[in-house]
Order: sequence, then structure tokens, then C-alpha cells
Amino acid sequence: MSTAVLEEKHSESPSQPPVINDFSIHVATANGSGSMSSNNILMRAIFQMGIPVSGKNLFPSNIQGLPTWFTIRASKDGFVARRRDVGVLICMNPETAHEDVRTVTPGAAVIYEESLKLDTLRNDVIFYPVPFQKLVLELVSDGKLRRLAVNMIYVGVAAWLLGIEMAEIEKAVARQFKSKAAAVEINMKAIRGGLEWAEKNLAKRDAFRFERMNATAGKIIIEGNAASAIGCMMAGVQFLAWYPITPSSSLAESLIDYAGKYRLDPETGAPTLSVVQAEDELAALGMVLGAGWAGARAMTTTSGPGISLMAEFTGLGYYAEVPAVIVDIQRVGPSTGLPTRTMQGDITSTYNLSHGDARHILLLPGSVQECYSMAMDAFDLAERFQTPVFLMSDLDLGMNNWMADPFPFSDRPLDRGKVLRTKEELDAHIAKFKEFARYRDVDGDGIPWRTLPGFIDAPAATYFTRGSGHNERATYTERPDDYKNNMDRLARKFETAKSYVPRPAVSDGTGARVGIIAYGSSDFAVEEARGLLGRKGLATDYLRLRALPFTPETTAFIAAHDRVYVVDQNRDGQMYDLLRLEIGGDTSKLRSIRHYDGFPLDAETVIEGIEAGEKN
Amino acid sequence: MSTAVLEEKHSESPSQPPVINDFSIHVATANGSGSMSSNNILMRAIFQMGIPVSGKNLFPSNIQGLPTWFTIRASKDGFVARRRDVGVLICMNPETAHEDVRTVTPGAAVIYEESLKLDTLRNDVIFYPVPFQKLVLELVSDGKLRRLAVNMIYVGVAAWLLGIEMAEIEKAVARQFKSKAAAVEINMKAIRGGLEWAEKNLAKRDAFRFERMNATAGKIIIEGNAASAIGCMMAGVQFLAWYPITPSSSLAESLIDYAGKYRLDPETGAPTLSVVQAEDELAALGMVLGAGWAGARAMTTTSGPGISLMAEFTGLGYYAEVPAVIVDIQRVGPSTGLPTRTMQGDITSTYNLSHGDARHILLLPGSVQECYSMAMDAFDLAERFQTPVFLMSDLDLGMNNWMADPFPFSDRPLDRGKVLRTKEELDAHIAKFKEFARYRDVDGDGIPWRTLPGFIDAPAATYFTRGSGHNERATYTERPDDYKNNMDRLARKFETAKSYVPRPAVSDGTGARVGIIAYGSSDFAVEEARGLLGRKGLATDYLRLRALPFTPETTAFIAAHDRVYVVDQNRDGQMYDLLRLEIGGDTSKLRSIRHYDGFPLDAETVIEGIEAGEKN
Amino acid sequence: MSSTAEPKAPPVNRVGLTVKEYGGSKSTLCVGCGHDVITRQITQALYEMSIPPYKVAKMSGIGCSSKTTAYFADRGHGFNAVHGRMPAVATGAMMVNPSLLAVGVSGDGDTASIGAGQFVHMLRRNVPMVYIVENNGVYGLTKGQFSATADAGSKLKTGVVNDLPAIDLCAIAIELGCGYVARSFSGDMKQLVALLKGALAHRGTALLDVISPCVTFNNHDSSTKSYKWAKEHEIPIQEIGFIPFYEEISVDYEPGTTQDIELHDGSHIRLRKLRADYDATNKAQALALCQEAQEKTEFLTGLLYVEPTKKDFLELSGLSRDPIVTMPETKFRPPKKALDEIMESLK
Amino acid sequence: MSSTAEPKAPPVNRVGLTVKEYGGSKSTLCVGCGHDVITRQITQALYEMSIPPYKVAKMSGIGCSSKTTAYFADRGHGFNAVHGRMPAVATGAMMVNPSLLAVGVSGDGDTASIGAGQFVHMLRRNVPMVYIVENNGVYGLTKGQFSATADAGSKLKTGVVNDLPAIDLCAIAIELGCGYVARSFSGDMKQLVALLKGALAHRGTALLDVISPCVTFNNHDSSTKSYKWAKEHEIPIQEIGFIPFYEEISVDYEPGTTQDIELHDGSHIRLRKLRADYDATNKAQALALCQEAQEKTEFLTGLLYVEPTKKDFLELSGLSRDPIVTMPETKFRPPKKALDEIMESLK
Ligand SMILES: Cc1ncc(C[n+]2csc(CCOP(=O)(O)OP(=O)(O)O)c2C)c(N)n1
Ligand SMILES: Cc1ncc(C[n+]2csc(CCOP(=O)(O)OP(=O)(O)O)c2C)c(N)n1
Ligand code: SF4
Ligand code: SF4
Ligand SMILES: [Mg+2]
Ligand SMILES: [Mg+2]
Repeated sequence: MSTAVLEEKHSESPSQPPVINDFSIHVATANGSGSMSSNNILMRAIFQMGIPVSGKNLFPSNIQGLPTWFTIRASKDGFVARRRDVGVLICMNPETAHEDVRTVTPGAAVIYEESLKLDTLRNDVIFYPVPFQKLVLELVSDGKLRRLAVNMIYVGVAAWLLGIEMAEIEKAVARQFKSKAAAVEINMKAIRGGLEWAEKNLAKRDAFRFERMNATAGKIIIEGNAASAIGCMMAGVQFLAWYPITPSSSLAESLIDYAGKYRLDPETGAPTLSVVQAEDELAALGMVLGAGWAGARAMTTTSGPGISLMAEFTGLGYYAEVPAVIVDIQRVGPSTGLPTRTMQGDITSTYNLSHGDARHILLLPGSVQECYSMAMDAFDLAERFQTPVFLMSDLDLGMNNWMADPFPFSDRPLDRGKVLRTKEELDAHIAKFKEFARYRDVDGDGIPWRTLPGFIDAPAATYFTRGSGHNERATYTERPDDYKNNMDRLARKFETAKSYVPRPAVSDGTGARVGIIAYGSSDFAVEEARGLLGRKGLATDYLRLRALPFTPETTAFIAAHDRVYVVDQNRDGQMYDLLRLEIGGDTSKLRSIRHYDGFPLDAETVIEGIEAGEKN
Repeated sequence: MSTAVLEEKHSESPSQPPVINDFSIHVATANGSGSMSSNNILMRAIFQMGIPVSGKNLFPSNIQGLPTWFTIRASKDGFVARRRDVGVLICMNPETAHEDVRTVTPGAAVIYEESLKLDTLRNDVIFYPVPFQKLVLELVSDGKLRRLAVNMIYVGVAAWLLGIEMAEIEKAVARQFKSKAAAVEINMKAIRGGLEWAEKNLAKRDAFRFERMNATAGKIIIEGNAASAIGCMMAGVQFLAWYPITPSSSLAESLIDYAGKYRLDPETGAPTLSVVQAEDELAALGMVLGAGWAGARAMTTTSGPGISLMAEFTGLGYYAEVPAVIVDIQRVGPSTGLPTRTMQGDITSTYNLSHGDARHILLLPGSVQECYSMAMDAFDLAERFQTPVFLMSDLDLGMNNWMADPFPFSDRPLDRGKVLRTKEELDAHIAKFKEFARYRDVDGDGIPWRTLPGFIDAPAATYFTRGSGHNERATYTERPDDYKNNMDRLARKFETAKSYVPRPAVSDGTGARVGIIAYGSSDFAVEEARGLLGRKGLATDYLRLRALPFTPETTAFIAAHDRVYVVDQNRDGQMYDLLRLEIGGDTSKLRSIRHYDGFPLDAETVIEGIEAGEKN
Repeated sequence: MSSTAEPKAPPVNRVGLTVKEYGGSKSTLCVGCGHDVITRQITQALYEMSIPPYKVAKMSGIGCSSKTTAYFADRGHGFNAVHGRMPAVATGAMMVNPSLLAVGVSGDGDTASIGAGQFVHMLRRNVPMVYIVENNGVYGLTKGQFSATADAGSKLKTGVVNDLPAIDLCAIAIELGCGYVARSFSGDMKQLVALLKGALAHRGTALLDVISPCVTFNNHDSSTKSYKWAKEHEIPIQEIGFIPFYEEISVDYEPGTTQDIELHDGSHIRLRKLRADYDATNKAQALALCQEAQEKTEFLTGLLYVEPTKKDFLELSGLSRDPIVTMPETKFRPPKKALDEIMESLK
Repeated sequence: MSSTAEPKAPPVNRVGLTVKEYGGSKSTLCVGCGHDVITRQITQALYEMSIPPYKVAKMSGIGCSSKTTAYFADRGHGFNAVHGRMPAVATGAMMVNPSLLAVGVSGDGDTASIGAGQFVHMLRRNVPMVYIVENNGVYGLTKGQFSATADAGSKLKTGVVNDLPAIDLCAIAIELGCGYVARSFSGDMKQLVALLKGALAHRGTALLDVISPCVTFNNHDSSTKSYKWAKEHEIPIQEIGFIPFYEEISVDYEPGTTQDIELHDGSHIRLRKLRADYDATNKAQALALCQEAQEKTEFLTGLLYVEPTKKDFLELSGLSRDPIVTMPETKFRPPKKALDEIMESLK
């Protein structure tokens, strides 16, 4: 039994202390070479051994043949952020092999195709040459299957090297190939082949290995986009218009998949989610506004370039007050930028999207759980405030694999906002307020009431929606006072939103003088950084923003600390700027940490930023 | 001679002190009724009498039949901002007559169509009923011409009432109708008819009149859009792509007119300005980028909605580094808003236009002179910095009539920026820097060198322009360091721009503790407000911003004062926010004055804002 | 009903409404603008078709033409979108509430210039709506610049000449398979109201390209979009009769000279051919006709092409006609068990 | 020249360059992608036409197809614009420097979906450029969703079916008066290279709609854009020969079966008809042909329509061919006198 074998071999291994369940495996391949399944199987097997894992796919903006890296981070303490140091490198891509080897940490284990002769490159890492090409010829008869099978061989080798239990690998394989017997068999054959060859021919000399623990029981692994898709579906989204764009396409596509199963009318079998693949993002948002105006929970999902194209329609939605949910899976901009790299670069432009005076509600999910729950919040807020609401996720959160507890079902009643749906509701409204005036602030919260086209057969029910000047009765006006009153009401409405948006997540009260403010996918690196800083004796409090506009907690948090570091994954310190505007007065206690090279944020960057700041 | 007559009549007028050359005439008509020529004639005649004037047209967003107001402000001190109080009202529009009368200042003179019977409305104003309809029947035989001629009658009546010299009116009429004898004759007949009727039937009882002075000799009257058009033409603009939109169309149209006369190749007679009326603003900017990339001085002109549609292409221009001049004649937004009302609402969205990290150069003309000169600056800056540059004018500046000194000719050599046009230049560059690398910062100012398609027949001359990740050699990259280096260089380039953009206009050193910061068309009201505040004993210093990014003068100015009032013509205090971000640290000395009802800013608003602020 | 009405009382239609009750707010367009004439015909058609006004969704973009949706049926909701983007907004609304009757009014600039892309995709999808282009060859609201439907060689009052060929919206629509394509003239009220009724009864996109002179900027003699020119050059290809589903239809017509088309609601369109053997149901013929008209710069009006059985976007998308917006929450909000199932699959 | 070249040396063209010197950087597309085949034909055509590579302006949008402009003629400048908006960028460049030869490469998503509006207006303006659509019916770069040229009923590997009709880019182009409209297949290299040469010699927009299979997402059997389907269904309507202006042209051909078209630079296209009496210069016939092909879902390739004398956008705009960008400053910067004159008029 392989683990047994491992035990002995380990006894032979040199003195360096073993590293257990706390390192990263870095697999370098070319995209389109089918390595994805192998990597998933590795990750799954480790996960099933009860070890916390996260998986990050660093892929190029093309479809086949360019370098791709998949990193599996195992962390007994449950840290999931990107980590700079690499414990185990699996080198399958000749193009990048040399650079890949150069960048691993001393002491790392490097599995590579023998013929690449990498072992001359360094002498501070442990090399495991493997004759992958030879092995695959022996193991797989069908030539067509070899390109994929070769990737399974490294699974076997890694299993041997790191002590991944074969039983779990088998489970993972079965799951991966939906137990298609043939596929399962040939892949297992390749994996076993790799493992057996390694047993016979390799001696374990590195320090890395896995040992079963019990930290993943009952947990799920999911991508943020799938989580958001589930959230949208559970929130009862009724209309989706979208235009394909990386990294947001997978959100629309998994929503369509799930809806195909869970959103069919029980009686008629007809879909209860209407989907349009629009001709572009401009049209997509136009359709969403049409559907929202008609009374549907409507959404679109896109990335930066789409957000830019939605600027005009967003202004219409804000000013004519039409609910809409817009998901922005942020990628590296400006312009086309790096479509397959991550960033938090759209904060400023989205918060102020549109010419003229406009402000929008932004939700900032910081985990896959929140990709799910905030998707639901977004629809409630959009209908409550009759305005476009943006869910600001990013590529790291959206397209990478994250471990999480199963999402809780929400039986919170949907907030459909101030809508007069029936003649009775309309009459009651009129009885109370004399008339129905679409844009009148009868409740003092800045939010007017609305009717829906075709719902009520009564002259008093209708109004005219327009992006040009309108008064409380929704009739055309160019009067200065009408315009100003309306814009002031919109500002009042935005004030009201502050008591509805998700509150920030605050961990303080430790008496620490240093505070950290971050948002979105930065959370993982920040939490890890706090841990490490703590061990170094630097205590920090932490506030994670979960929405714009800001809420009082944030100003209070800043007031309560001497120095507050704001972590942005963009060049211009976009959230840092918005925070400075928010607190006003003396802003000098705020400091900016910026990460913007397209890679997910890592703890080191945060630590370096804070330590540098604390020196001066 | 009419003026003689006037003199006596005036002796009869009541005791209230005469108001000379310092009041506003408010003409209320319906648009499409042809009153524009009459108003121009009035304004011109007063101007020719040496009296400083300005003319503001408050028109609706339709073509015919809705209320329009034209205000001629005469100010011996040369103040030209909007003024709330109205001295003389000419009431030609029954629809608005009652409200118009209600809003004039006590003591005002009200000329109106007899049959409207307005004289019962108030007893604190002086009414001059005139039987316009009767008169026009007598004076004009041709029925078709009466609709227009009736407006000439009020010119005559006003001439008598206010002492406008007939000789100047004749000049103005000749000018207006390009001395088309027939037109001149019938219009003069109507004017004289009005004047003579007034002489016979009215007695001057109000205090307002004009007296010749000598403050306008050699001056011109022009709209800001025409001024910018002249600037663009003189700057040698080679390509214009535009899509019609109020209030910017007249800029494109007068540029086309002027170019038709002054921009034909002397040899071939062919145009040296290429013009495309694009299908929309998105395409317009795309064309401009194409032309700028090919080496032309290229521009587009638009307003808010167009700016929103240009967001994606602007990001491409910023990131791929292509020169472009974009004129934004701001109107009231968001969305369609009030197309015929003025605002400074696009500052934030334009400064940050595009998703991702982006910052743009904005020029802020504060007069027609600057509409002219900054149009020229814009092209130099765009080519120097290889980036989109925005000229931020507005409807008030762009479409209203302003008095100015004739524009000075600029023989400053055009700054075509860092372009390698010939094989020789390329070879020299390579000799100096080893190679031509499109995006390498060889000079340390963040600005790289560029070549133009089709100019140099040499492999080393070409490069590939793209909005996706590129390294110094303009080849595709997804490397984190390449991306970061490039974005850092762009930030450096923006730093360099600070020493090239127009400096603010500062008037300080008075030892005043209170400072005012304003920009664009706010200047007129601010200057007037300073004068009035001064008389009230409140001395103010003043800094007028002329561009973004900010330059050191601005920070210094703020540092040098206890309280600085920032005047914005928008709801959100957009420039106020950018200034708070600029100075950082303690921002509490900055205070925001906001005007956003669609009317041009007036001095009272500024005074009220400052006085309110100074109370606390 | 109308028969039983009081002698004095104004006539009412089958839903008991007078034509007045299909009116809207006062027009702010120029006196004599072709658009106002079309507004009246739309009002009339809605009335005569007895359409419950509250079910009418009035869609438009930006322009003088686009303003007109405020001038009729103010008992229905209206949506004045941004310039050139009405098709998207209408698509979204109709996909969630097909019980609405979308009446879209646009201009030639709004449709053929900035709107060309959305126009093409609306047609391709066959979005259920009446789409009226009030075509005057210029941008009226921005003071008369040429649009993409201005004929080559036509001249503005200012002397500016248009050098580019006109986009033939009908030809494009036919090419893209639109099932109801008509050209008309705001001066030809009888024809227009008949075409409008047919359009209201049609399922899928019904395009009406209506020449509608801009009296202020494009009604002079050198214009090919003036009342004068249109009156002098209009050549109707059919005499158009509309028989609503609730009326008996006479069967006595000579098949050769008359074409009878049944629409999905059972209404009929009767085309008395003025052009021998022109078959309005034949796509190839329709395309050839447009082509011929372009070459000869003929102004042919009538129902150029009709294909009443085409699937609209809802059918193509497999949606039921039961509006998604009126479904009970239970139908569009999945139960806990659905979520649990998904969570299981992710463990 | 090539005759005088050393035996060993690779052949060179009339401007003394080898075909290698028309190459670009290494393709990053999938092995077997149709686009790479087209890239090779473009390279070949540029070489055979002896076009000075530094005069080539390579224009594209965003997509796998749009990437390919980096894979040929890297001695020319390239501009990879934003998605769907290449026509505008090309228009601006050509209007200020018509001495460039614009070669645009786009995809079906880039052109027919997001780009439909700009595509229409580029055609209407007859912007001088070669516009190649590498048509695979899907969005390759975003992993294979259907585009607007996917045929109704075609199915993805995932089982997703496309319900909407395909936009026929050639039919639209002909309708809008494009002067050179061809359809081809990346598998038919001989035809493609001939059509490309003709396009390079044509003045005005030359559209090539080239079926170019996406081997990764749309090359399966249920696809109508696969190599297999295209090979099996391609019906060339002509055999195409290209005779450059500098070569003698033989006059011996039978007018009935062969059509000879002279292009503005004196080159000739020889069309040997495979379809009796199809006249590629007849717009009505061309439209009818497309219509017929759509109905029968026939895959007809060849030069569908050609009208070599149409004015391009420069002529229509009254611009000279002398590039504005190379004019001396004195020609585009008015003298003081001009300004003074204007100022006088404003006093
Ligand atoms: C994005 C945008 N660009 C430009 C405009 C300015 N604009 C308003 S209406 C219009 C054209 C209207 O022409 P058309 O659609 O033919 O309507 P018409 O006025 O002729 O009836 C334009 C360009 C706008 N409102 N929005
Ligand atoms: C504004 C914008 N929206 C979406 C995208 C994402 N995107 C990149 S390429 C592409 C489609 C490409 O399809 P096609 O033009 O057919 O090229 P192909 O890859 O099939 O050759 C899309 C939707 C984008 N880059 N920009
Ligand atoms: S400008 Fe033309 S289109 Fe507009 S309302 Fe007047 S006449 Fe009609
Ligand atoms: S995805 Fe398809 S289109 Fe893109 S490169 Fe691969 S085969 Fe070609
Ligand atoms: Mg029009
Ligand atoms: Mg494609």
C-alpha cells in the first residue's frame, strides 16, 4: 500500500523538517492540453483527505497552446490567498520550464519530464525527473488519448511523492468523469502507472507531504461565478441579458444551466427565466432596463469593457429610476487590458458611471458565500431603490476554486420595493396621497412609488418614463426648480440606501492602533497577513467593506485608529480615494496599499505595505 | 431726432434715480417665431453704442412654439454673468406672460401686447402696452412676413424707451440681413413704425436707459463654440468626426463653415480638413483614434451622452496612447437631462473616463478667448502626450453671445510631439537608443516615441497597436511586471503633464483670508460676486482652474488661505472632491458652493454661498 | 356597442372607449410636422382595433419623432429611451410581459444612424412589436443635419449636399426576414391607418417606414422627403383593406388581382394589386421590388412583404405567452430542496 | 527580377521581397484553426501583389480572428481596436492617409453581433479597405457561444441549439451597395487567394465573408461551419482568375461563359462561370442568388457581386488622394490674415 511505502522512503529523506499540509503545488502546462481535469483531481483528493485547499488557475487570453499555471494551495489553517512561494512544482511545459524552476523556493520539489534536463539549473531544489512521454506510450495504446493521459501520470507521481491517498484519488476521478467507466478506467490506469513507476524509481528527498485531517467535512468547493449564479437563481431572477466576456461568461452560463433544471414552470414546463444573448453590452443593459421597467427581476453580467459601454444606459436607469442588477467580474483594464488577470479596477468609474451627477450602489462580495448572498441582496436593493445596483466581483473570486460551507437557504421574503400592482393598491395609494405621482417623495425617504405597464386598467395608473427632465408627475419639464428638486430627491434616496446596504465586517476592539480596510477578494490575503503580523507582534484591527455607499461603521473605525491602511487591487487607490472623500476633514491617517500586476493579492504584499508604513 | 424727443420725455419721468447702462432686458417669445434676429439687432446696437453687453438665450429642447427667453445684459462695468433681476421685460409670449411679469424686479419696465391686459397684475412696475398686432397689420402688407416683423416692432419701441440710437440700429439691421436690401427695408420699416408709435403714444416713466460710452471699441461678439471652432481651425485640425448633439453641433458646423473658406489647399483647392458625420459618438471617437494613430490632428465634439458612449474608446486611447481631442460642451445630465440647459456635470466622469485605472487631461476654458486658445492647446497636448485630451466647455459659454477682444494670432510652432517621421529620424533614434521601442520611456518623462503607418519603409519602424497587454516593444504580454511597468509609466506621463497644462489664473496677494476656486463659465459670476463682496467689505482672493491635472499653484493657493470656497455648477461638488483628493491631509478648509438648476451661475448664488459659510 | 350609444354621445369602440380616450398630451412639434399626422393615425388605429390602452407599451428613442409617443394613448405606459437604443428596451419588456402591445416610434436618425445595430438585431430576433420609423431624412431635433436615409444628391436649405446613398430600411428588414414590412407616407392617411391595423394584428416585428416630412428643415423643393415630392412621386402598389377577426370576411374577390392574408389573430389583410402579379408574400420579389425602386428612385408604398406565420422571439426562445412578470413567486423562486441538491453536488 | 535572382536565393516579388518578408509573429491560435489558413493566403496575396508592406495598415477588432493581423506583414503597422469597432478606426485612418492599404480582419461576432452598426455604415460609406470576416459561427475567444451568423438549428457540442436565423453578411453588403462582395472558405485556398488579390486591387470596401472553422468549438458534425460540412457543401459559382495590371491580358475567352472585370488599377478579374448566365455585375441577380442560397441553405462561394467603378468615401467626400497627414504645415495652418478677416467680421 502506497502510504506504507512512503513511510519507509521518508525515513531515508534528509534532515530538513517535514512540511505537512501547508504548501502550494504549482502545475505548469499549456492551456488546451487537458490538464484541468488532472489538477481538479489532485485538488479534490487532497480536499477529501480533510485538508483545506484552494485552487487558482492562471491562464492566458487564448484558447490553446500558451502557458498556464494551476496552483493548489493546501493550508491546515485554512488560508486560501495566493502565496508567492512554491513547495512542489510540476513542470510539464517546456516553454516555461526554465523560468518556472528558477522561481521556486529553495528546498522545493520539482517533478519534470526527464528529457527537459532541468536538474542542472539549480542545486538548492530537489529534482524528480520522470519519463512522462515514455510512460504514456506504455500505458496508453490509443494515440488520441495520450495528450490527456500524460497529465494523469503526474497525478500518480504526485500522489506517491506527497502521500495523497489513492482511495480519494479514485473517488475524485469517478466524480470528474461522472463515472463514465471507460474514461475512469484509462485515467486510473495512467495514474497508477505514474504512482507505480515513482515507487520503483524515485526516492523521496523533499519535505512536503499531506496527512489526513478533518477540516473539510461537509464543505463544498465552488467558483464565485457559480455561487453568484445560484444566488441570482434563488433570488428569482426573471430576465438575463448578457454578452459573452471573460471572466463573466461562466456566471451567465452556469445560471442558464441551473435555471434549465430548477427554473421551469412546474405546470407548463416553460422557463421562468427569460434569457437573451444580446448583440453587445449596450443592448444587454437596455434590455435589462426594459425588463425591470416591466416589473421583472432583471440582470446582466459583464466585465470592464462592458461597464464602459453601459455608461449611458446606467445614467438612464439612475435618472429614470429603473431597477437593474449589473454584475461586474472585474479584470485587468483599462481597455482590453489582460482579460484573464484579476483586478479591482472599476470601482471609481462604476461608482460614478454616466455623465452628469450620478452615484450608484456597489456590493463588494469578499467570498463565494457573499457572491451567493449578495447576488440576492442586489435584487432586493435594485427593486427597493429603483436603480441599477452593481455586484463587483473579480476574476480571482469568480473563476477560481474556493472551499466553503454549504450556502444557507434564504426564506427572507423578497423585497419587491414600492410597486402598486393592483387597482386596489392604487386606489389605496390615491386615497392616502390624493394622487399617484411617479416621482413624488411621499414617504420622505427619497423613494417614490411606481406602477408597471399593463398591470392596472386605470388612467391614473400610467406614467411616461424618460431620461429627459421630468417633474413629480413624470411630465416633461425644463423648470430649474423641478430639475433641482428631482436631483435632490435622488441624493436623498442615496442617503436612505446607507441603511439598507450590507454593513462592513469589522473585527476590532483589540485595542490595536493600526487598522486595515479592504474589500472583495483582498480579504484572504489580508486575513493571512494579519495572522503573520500578529505573530510578529503587530496587532491590527480590520474592517472589510461590503458595499458603497459607506456606512457609519467605517467612519467610526477610521476614527478609532491612528493609522488605517486601505488595500486596493488597482493602481490609483480607488477605494482609498473614496474613503478620503467620505471622512473629509483630516485624511492623513489613511494610507494606501496598492497591488495591480494582475495576480491575486498575496499576504506578503499587505505585510510589506504595512511594515513600510509603520517604519515611517 | 428721436434721442432729442427722449430727452424731454425723460424730464417728465418720476423721481426714481435713472439707471444707465447697467440693467438687463428680458425678451420673452416662443421659439421658431424668428425673434432671434430682433434680439441680435438690439444687442448689437447697444454694443455699437460702446456699452458692454452679453446675450443669453434660454431656449427649450424643441424646435418651434415653446417659450424662449433672451436676456441682454448691459453693464458699464463689463459684468456679463446672468443676473436675477430684470430691468426691462418685453412680453411677446401669452403662454408665459403672467409668470414673466410676476418675476421682474419692482420698478421694471414692461412692454407687452396690449390685448394681453397685463397691467392689472402688479402696480410696482411700469407698463407700456403696445398694439403689436394692429401695428404689424398697418406696417407690413405681406402676410407671410408679419410673424417675423412683429418682433421688429418691439425693437423700435425699446429703442425709443431706452434711447438706443437709430443709426446703430440701422447698422445692426444691415449687418443682420447681410444688407439684403429688401429685407433691410421691410424690417427697418417695422422698427421705425414701432419707434414712431411709441414716441406718439407712450410717456417714459421708468428709470432705465442707455447712454453712449466707449467701452466696446474694437471688440467682437462671439459664441464660445464659434471661438473653439476658430481655435481648432487655426491649430490645423486635419480630421473631424462628429455626431450632432445640442449644445455642441454648432461647434462642428462653424468649423466646417470656416474650413470651407480657410482650409482649402491653395494649389488643388481640395479640403485640408477631412470631415465625417459619424453614425454615433462611439464611432466618432473610433474614427478620431484611427486618424490620430495615422498622424493627423484629429478631434470630435459632443456633449454628456456622447461622453458616456466614448468611455471604452477613451480607455483604448489612454492605454494604447493615441492622440485625440474631445470637446465636451456640457449640458444638464445625467441621461438626456435638459439638452438646452447648462451645467458642469461631466468633470468626475470625464476625468476618470473608462473602466480600469485611467486619468485624462481636461482643459477648462473660462471665456471665449480661452475657448479659442485652449482649443489650440488641446491639440498640442494631445500630440505631446499621445492621449485623449478633453476641452470642457459648456452650453452657457458655447452657445451664448460674449464680448471679447479680437483673438490674437498664435505663431507658436505646433507641438507635434515625439514622432519619428523619416528614415533619418528613425536611424538617429536607433543610433541613440539602440532600437525603436514604441512604449519605452527613453527620456524619463513617461512619454515614449511613436512612428506613423506608411511613413517609413523600414522593418524597424513598425509596431502593433493594441488595447491588450503590451510590453515596451509593443508586443503582446501578460507578464505582471510588464503590465505594472507600463501602468507606472502612464502615471509618470500624467505627472509630466502637470508642467505642460495651462496654469490657473490667480489673483491674490491681497492678504485676504478667504479664497475662491472656480473654473469654466463660473468665472463671470465669481468676478462679479467678488466685486460686490468687496464693497460689502469682504475681500477675497481667487484662483481660476484652467486644467486638470492640478498644478502646484493650486495647492499653494489653498495653503495660503483660511477658507477656500470651491464653486461647482453641479450637484455633487465634483471639482470640490477632486481638490480634496489633491491636497490630501486636512481638507477642512475647503468648502463647496453648488449650483445646478440648469441656469447659468449668477453672482448672488456665489455671494449667498460665501456669506453663509462665513457666518459659521 | 356603438350602435346602442346615445345619439349625442361620441361613438365608442368594442372596449367602450371613445377615440379621445386614445389621445395623449399636446404635441410640441412644429406646426405641420409629418409626425403629428402619423400620431393621429396611430391613435385612430388603436381606437378602431379596440386595443385596451393600458396594455399598450409606447417605446421610443430620442428625436422629434421619438417624442410623439407622449402624444397618444396616455392611458398606456411609455418609455422614452436613449438615442437609437429603443429596440433593446422593447425587447426586454416584451420578453417578460408579452401581454403588452409594444408600439415603437423612432426616427430615421434614431434607427438608421445610431440605431442601425440594434435595428438589425431586433429584426433578426423578430421581437413582437410595431416599429414605426417617421422618416424625414434629417435629424429634426438637432436642426436638420442629414441622416442615413437621406437620398444621395439631396440638398439642404443651407446648400449642403448629401453624397452618400440612403439606407433602405425596408430592404434591410426584408433581407433579415422581418414578417411585416410596409412603406407609407404621412400624407396617405387611408393607407397608413390600414397598414397600422395590420401591423397591430401581426405577431412579430412589424416595420413601417413612413415618409414624414420635416416642415422646418427638409420640406423645400430640392428635398426628396418633402410633402410635394412625396405627393408627386408616391406609387401605391396595392389598395389595402383590413378586416378584423371579429368581422365576417366576404369571400368574393378575384384571386388574380387581390391577395388575402390571414394574420395570427384571425384578422385579414386584403391587398388589391395595383401592380400586376406582385406577390407580397414572396421574399425574392419583395427584394427585387426594393432594388428596382432604389435604381429608379421610385417611391413605392404599400405592404412590401408579409409572412404572418413566422415565429416571434418568444416562441423562438421557448417561452410561454404567460407573462413571467405576473407569475406567482412560488414559480420563480426555487425551494430549499433545490439549493440543498446543488450543495450536495458540490461537496 | 525573380528571374535574375541567384538559383539558391528564394524568389522575390516586384518590390524585391520574399514571401517570408510578408510574414508576422507566430500564431497563438489552436492547431488547425481556419483563421491560420486564411492568414497564409493573405500573406501570399500581399506578396504576389508586390504590395510594399510598410504601406499596409492591418486593422482588426477583438477575437481569435482579430488577433491574426499580428501574424502577417509585421513590416506594416497594425491596430487591434476594441471589440466590433474596427470600421470606425479604419475609416479615420484612411480618410487622412489614403496612401495606406487597409487590410481589416474581423470575426463573425466582431462584425455581425456587436459590430453590426459600424459594419453597415462602413459599407454605406464605401470606405476604401479590404474587410475579411473569418466566419466560424461562434465566439471562439470566449469559448464558443453562438454568433449572429450561426445557422438556425445548428447545435453546439454542449447541445445548445441556435434558434435564430443567420445574418447573411454578403446579402447585407450587396444591399448596401458594396462594390466587391465575395464568399469563400478557408479550405479553398486557390479561390481565396484570387479573391484576395481582386480585393486588394479594388477601390472601396471589398468584403470577403470566409467560412473559417473553429476546430475547438464548432467543428463537430452537427455544425454547419465545420470543415466537413463546408467541404461537402461548397458550390463555387465561378473559377476565378486574377491578372495584375502589369501583365498582358489575353483576349481569347468566350464572353458567354467567362466574365472579365477591369479594376480601377488596370488589373482584371476573370470569372469562368460555373453557373450558366450568372452575371456578377448585376445587383438584382446577386441579391436573388443570396436569397436562393439562404432558402436552400446552399454554400455558394465566389465573387457574388462586383461594381469596380463605384466612388469610394474619399471621392464622395471631395478629398484628394494626396494624404492630409503628409501635407506641409503651411497647407493646413491658416495665416494671420485669415484670423484677422474673421475677427473683423465679428466686430
Ligand atoms: C447619444 C446621443 N447623441 C446625440 C443626441 C442628439 N440627438 C437628439 S435627437 C437626434 C436625431 C434625431 O433624428 P431622428 O431620429 O431622425 O428624429 P427626428 O427629429 O428627425 O424626428 C440627435 C442626434 C442624443 N440625444 N443622444
Ligand atoms: C466590449 C467587449 N465585449 C466582449 C468582449 C469579449 N469578447 C472577446 S472576443 C469576443 C467574440 C469573438 O468572436 P468572433 O468575432 O467571432 O471571433 P472568433 O474568436 O470567433 O474568431 C468577445 C465577445 C470584449 N473583448 N469586449
Ligand atoms: S423640426 Fe422637423 S421633425 Fe422636428 S418637429 Fe419640426 S418639423 Fe417635425
Ligand atoms: S478557439 Fe476556435 S477560433 Fe479560436 S483559435 Fe481556437 S479554433 Fe480558432
Ligand atoms: Mg429624422
Ligand atoms: Mg467567430
